[in-house]
Amino acid sequence: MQKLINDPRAFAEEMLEGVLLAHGDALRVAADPRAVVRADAPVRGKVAIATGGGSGHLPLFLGYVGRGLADGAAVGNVFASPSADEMLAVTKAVDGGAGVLYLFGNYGGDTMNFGLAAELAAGEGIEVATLRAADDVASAPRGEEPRRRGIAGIFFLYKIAGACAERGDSLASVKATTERAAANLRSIGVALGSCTVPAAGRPTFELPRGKMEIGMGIHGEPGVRRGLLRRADAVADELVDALLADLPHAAGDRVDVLVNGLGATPPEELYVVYRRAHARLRDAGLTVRRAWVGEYATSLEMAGASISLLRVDDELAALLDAPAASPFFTRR
Amino acid sequence: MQKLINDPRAFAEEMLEGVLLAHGDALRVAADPRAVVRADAPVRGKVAIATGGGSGHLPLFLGYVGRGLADGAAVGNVFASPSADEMLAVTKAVDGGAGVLYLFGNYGGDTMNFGLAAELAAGEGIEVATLRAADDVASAPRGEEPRRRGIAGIFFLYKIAGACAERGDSLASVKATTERAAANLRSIGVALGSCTVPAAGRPTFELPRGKMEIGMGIHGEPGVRRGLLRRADAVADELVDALLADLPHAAGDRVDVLVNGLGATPPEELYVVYRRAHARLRDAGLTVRRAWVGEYATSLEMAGASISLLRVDDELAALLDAPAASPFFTRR
Amino acid sequence: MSALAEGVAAVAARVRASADELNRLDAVAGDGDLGVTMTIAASAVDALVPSLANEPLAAVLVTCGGALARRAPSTGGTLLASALLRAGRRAAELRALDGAAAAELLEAAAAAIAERGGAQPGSKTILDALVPAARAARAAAATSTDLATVLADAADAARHGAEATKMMRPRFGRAGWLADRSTGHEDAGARLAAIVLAAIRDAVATA
Amino acid sequence: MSALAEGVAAVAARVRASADELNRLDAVAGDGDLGVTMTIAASAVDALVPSLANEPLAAVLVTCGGALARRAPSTGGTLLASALLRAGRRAAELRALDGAAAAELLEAAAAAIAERGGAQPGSKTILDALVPAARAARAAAATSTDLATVLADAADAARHGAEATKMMRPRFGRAGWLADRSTGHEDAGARLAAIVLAAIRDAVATA
Ligand SMILES: Nc1ncnc2c1ncn2[C@@H]1O[C@H](COP(=O)(O)OP(=O)(O)O)[C@@H](O)[C@H]1O
Ligand SMILES: Nc1ncnc2c1ncn2[C@@H]1O[C@H](COP(=O)(O)OP(=O)(O)O)[C@@H](O)[C@H]1O
Ligand SMILES: [Mg+2]
Ligand SMILES: [Mg+2]
Ligand SMILES: [Mg+2]
Ligand SMILES: [Mg+2]
Repeated sequence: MQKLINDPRAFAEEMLEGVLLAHGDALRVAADPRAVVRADAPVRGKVAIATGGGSGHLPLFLGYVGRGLADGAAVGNVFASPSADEMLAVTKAVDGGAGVLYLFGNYGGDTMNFGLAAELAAGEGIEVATLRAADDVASAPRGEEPRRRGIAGIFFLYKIAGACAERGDSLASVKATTERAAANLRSIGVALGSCTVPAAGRPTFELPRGKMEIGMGIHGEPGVRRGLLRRADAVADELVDALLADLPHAAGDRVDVLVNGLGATPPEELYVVYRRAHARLRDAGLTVRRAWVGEYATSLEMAGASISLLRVDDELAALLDAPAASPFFTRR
Repeated sequence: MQKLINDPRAFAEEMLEGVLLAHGDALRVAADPRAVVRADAPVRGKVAIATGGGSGHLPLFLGYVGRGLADGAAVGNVFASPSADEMLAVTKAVDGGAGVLYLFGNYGGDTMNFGLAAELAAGEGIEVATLRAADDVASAPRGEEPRRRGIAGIFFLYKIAGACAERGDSLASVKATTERAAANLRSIGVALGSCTVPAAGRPTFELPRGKMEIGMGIHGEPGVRRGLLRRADAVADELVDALLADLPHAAGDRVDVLVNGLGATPPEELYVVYRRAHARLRDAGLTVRRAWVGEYATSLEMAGASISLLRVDDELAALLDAPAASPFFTRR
Repeated sequence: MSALAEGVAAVAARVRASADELNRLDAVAGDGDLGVTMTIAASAVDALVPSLANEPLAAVLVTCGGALARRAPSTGGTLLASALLRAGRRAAELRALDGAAAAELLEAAAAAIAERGGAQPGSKTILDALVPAARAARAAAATSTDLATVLADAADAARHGAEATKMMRPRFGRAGWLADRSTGHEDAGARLAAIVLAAIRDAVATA
Repeated sequence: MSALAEGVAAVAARVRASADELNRLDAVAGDGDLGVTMTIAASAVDALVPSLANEPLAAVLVTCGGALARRAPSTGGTLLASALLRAGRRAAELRALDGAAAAELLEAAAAAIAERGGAQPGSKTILDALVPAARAARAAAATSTDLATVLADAADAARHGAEATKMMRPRFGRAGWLADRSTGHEDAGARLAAIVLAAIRDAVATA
């Protein structure tokens, strides 16, 4: 493994230690070492956003803990859910009396453990609402949307939920607004190369040179089509077309676009992809309101990219543009 | 090549088109399509910072064009200097009447072309001062510092020069302060995997699995030691020790630390490295004032990392903490 | 150490030894980490073994389930934790640890996983080993009270059930999708169940 | 098309055909892109060929130098541009295009690169082909005025000079550093100079 690591079993632990050493002014651990919260948590009277998931996706999840974003994150091992106990520790540390929104990706372990944590939190008198990102159109067909996985589009949901909470919305209202965004959000990815879970020691999948896989999941789950690696323009067209086929839209609609790198793909390539996606959307009669390009949700050193589309209205636009600051993401 | 590209020869062009489509609110091209400047350039009365270099290093160089950073960048092909004409176009577009500081990495093509551009600019009555980043201690021994290459540490110089200019310092003063920072700046990198220049079509170098190369340059230039890939802690120690052997320092000094990813190495690993670097510096009697961890200067999809140390005083600290905003880097 | 605690350690060792195989199978349609997670689970359980020395089965199952829930909270780990916790609660109600008891516990485990995960047999999950195992145990218990005999049948059924998952389409697949690529490969969770049941059978046989 | 313009096109074609070799050599101690840059340079020069049809050598050299400076501004490209621009200025002062003139132009080219790049022969650069070539041309011109004869000697010397770089330590090397890894490999820029001079020799010989 060409990795800068020590004991693979201590990878998540040591990563977390590094993050806390580097960003101790912004982040702290709560009762549990895997429960990371804003240094100033709880913010009294504000709805708190709690999240979490497996490691290996930075800046997801812990990188979105900050002002105008999430209040805390439970940190699992690589590609593995954190425990309900860890989630509960986050919940208790971030609750400012106005309730907690659980916002996370739709995966089995996370769903079960956040479910359990919600029950435990309710037992301690904390009001919890839950919203799962399920933006990956490749992970289940239309009509089976609840089975879809969450991928990079969850960034938009953090941004929106965090901004709602920051301006003082109630728990029900934060959830409703974020749900409206989720209903208008679609993502799809393409993988060009594999990644290795440190403790497993071998690549999760093999993708021969010259091949790509459309729709592959962020842990290497099988996608919808494997084929010859095509030109960036053709790939961008295929991804954008898959999103537009799924997302109800009309000419004149405005969208925010996220072109996300999975890890090894350089920013330069993401911009080559964005260039075409922009043109394709314009040809479809849509206006790109704002473009977000970079690494927002990675899969270790996987090569590839995903595109997310969020159809926005004036309120969502304002929430997306609201200031936010974490050690990994700043918007002023 | 597992790359999301179209015609390899058009890579830099298309990347740039994508950047301008995505960030047209912040960036624009000046007279030359390879001359990218702040949308609001020139800023009257402010010293301008001009930079530039080859493509393939995003966010370097063009990603540091923004408020509190550089005012413009000339964009070359992958790993190739832009031309003096392109640099001159940047110079003319950013000059706000208070002079222009050329700040770039110490490489042959860049040095020659910025030198020519400076002569051309002088001919047009624009005052130009020049400062080259030469922070890579692995690229030449002590005593031959002027031959050293510039690598990720240049980020600190943009931050400092940009903040000086923003607060209204004169050209001579911006240069002097930035030079003070450069004198207290050292970097060194380690490569774990190669990269492929798109138009060349084959990896620049081969690094067998299980091997690493200490001190490799950001284009694959030979380093100081190739050997077995060791644990992250041992690698961090070797890098930090090389920096401390070169950077004059005393117990109690404060440093800013940058752990930079070269491309394919995940942020998680950078934090594992930071964790140890932090401890090593503390053991050497130094205090980390602020840690910067992420991709600040990449080499396409090269795997590996670099560490930069900047010894700071109160003024440099304030300049580092000043607000800055580009499409690629924001600090509030 | 009690025979029970020894058995727990033996099962943990068997799981740990299968880590590579579990990673490989999980990589086919999942993320390739079931062996990693189960190694962590095995270590967590190992650490508890000394404290289990004089505990009854119910307490052992609940303790192990809790360890999994806390230390191995992946999808598979969480489901297994639920199974152990439910079986532990059921064990507390049983008078004897005979063949019928084994059937009871396996049924409780399978029910817990089905409830928690919302899946049915046939969708290429751990249930495809566990449900046949419970059924075989119930059938065997009708003719024999011997724990070892019943466990042998259950372990056999689990192994066959796991093998049968080779030809199943995975839980998240649909016609034409690449999920079909898992055809010919066992489900990792089903394989894990087969490994665990074989280890329990062997531990009981040698106890 | 004039013989001169045809010669320019022939040199460009030869450079383009060597792109892979130049990339490979540049990768040993540099960044592996000299062939990429020179392909761009060759295309830029090609595009100018029609406009060069009736131009004298001085103008051709200056035009090509300008094209390199604008379109191929890498280290090697910029140095080559300087060489062409300086040689072009010198050419404007020459009366005849004979053997002595070739020596003059090569000396001007080498001087421009040495000034611009600050290197000396012996540090594994393009100078290690160009300086011997200029020297050989000067020697040949002492006994022959024939351009083809002088260029043949110059091209030979460039090739030998390039080969001799195999055993040199590179410009940024120092004892014990990995830069030594380039031992046994020609410098890419020196090879380029040898290729260009051989192409010029052949173009003149067939004109
Ligand atoms: N809904 C479900 N019901 C039953 N078993 C499931 C379900 N989802 C997953 N599994 C089982 O879990 C196994 C994967 O476990 P694990 O690797 O821990 O999951 P992950 O890495 O996705 O968190 C699968 O092989 C399958 O047997
Ligand atoms: N200072 C110098 N003096 C003379 N030649 C040089 C010098 N530096 C580099 N070269 C030549 O340039 C060649 C590399 O050119 P090129 O690939 O264009 O450079 P880069 O990619 O570093 O910009 C080297 O092989 C060498 O011959
Ligand atoms: Mg997992
Ligand atoms: Mg280059
Ligand atoms: Mg798994
Ligand atoms: Mg080169």
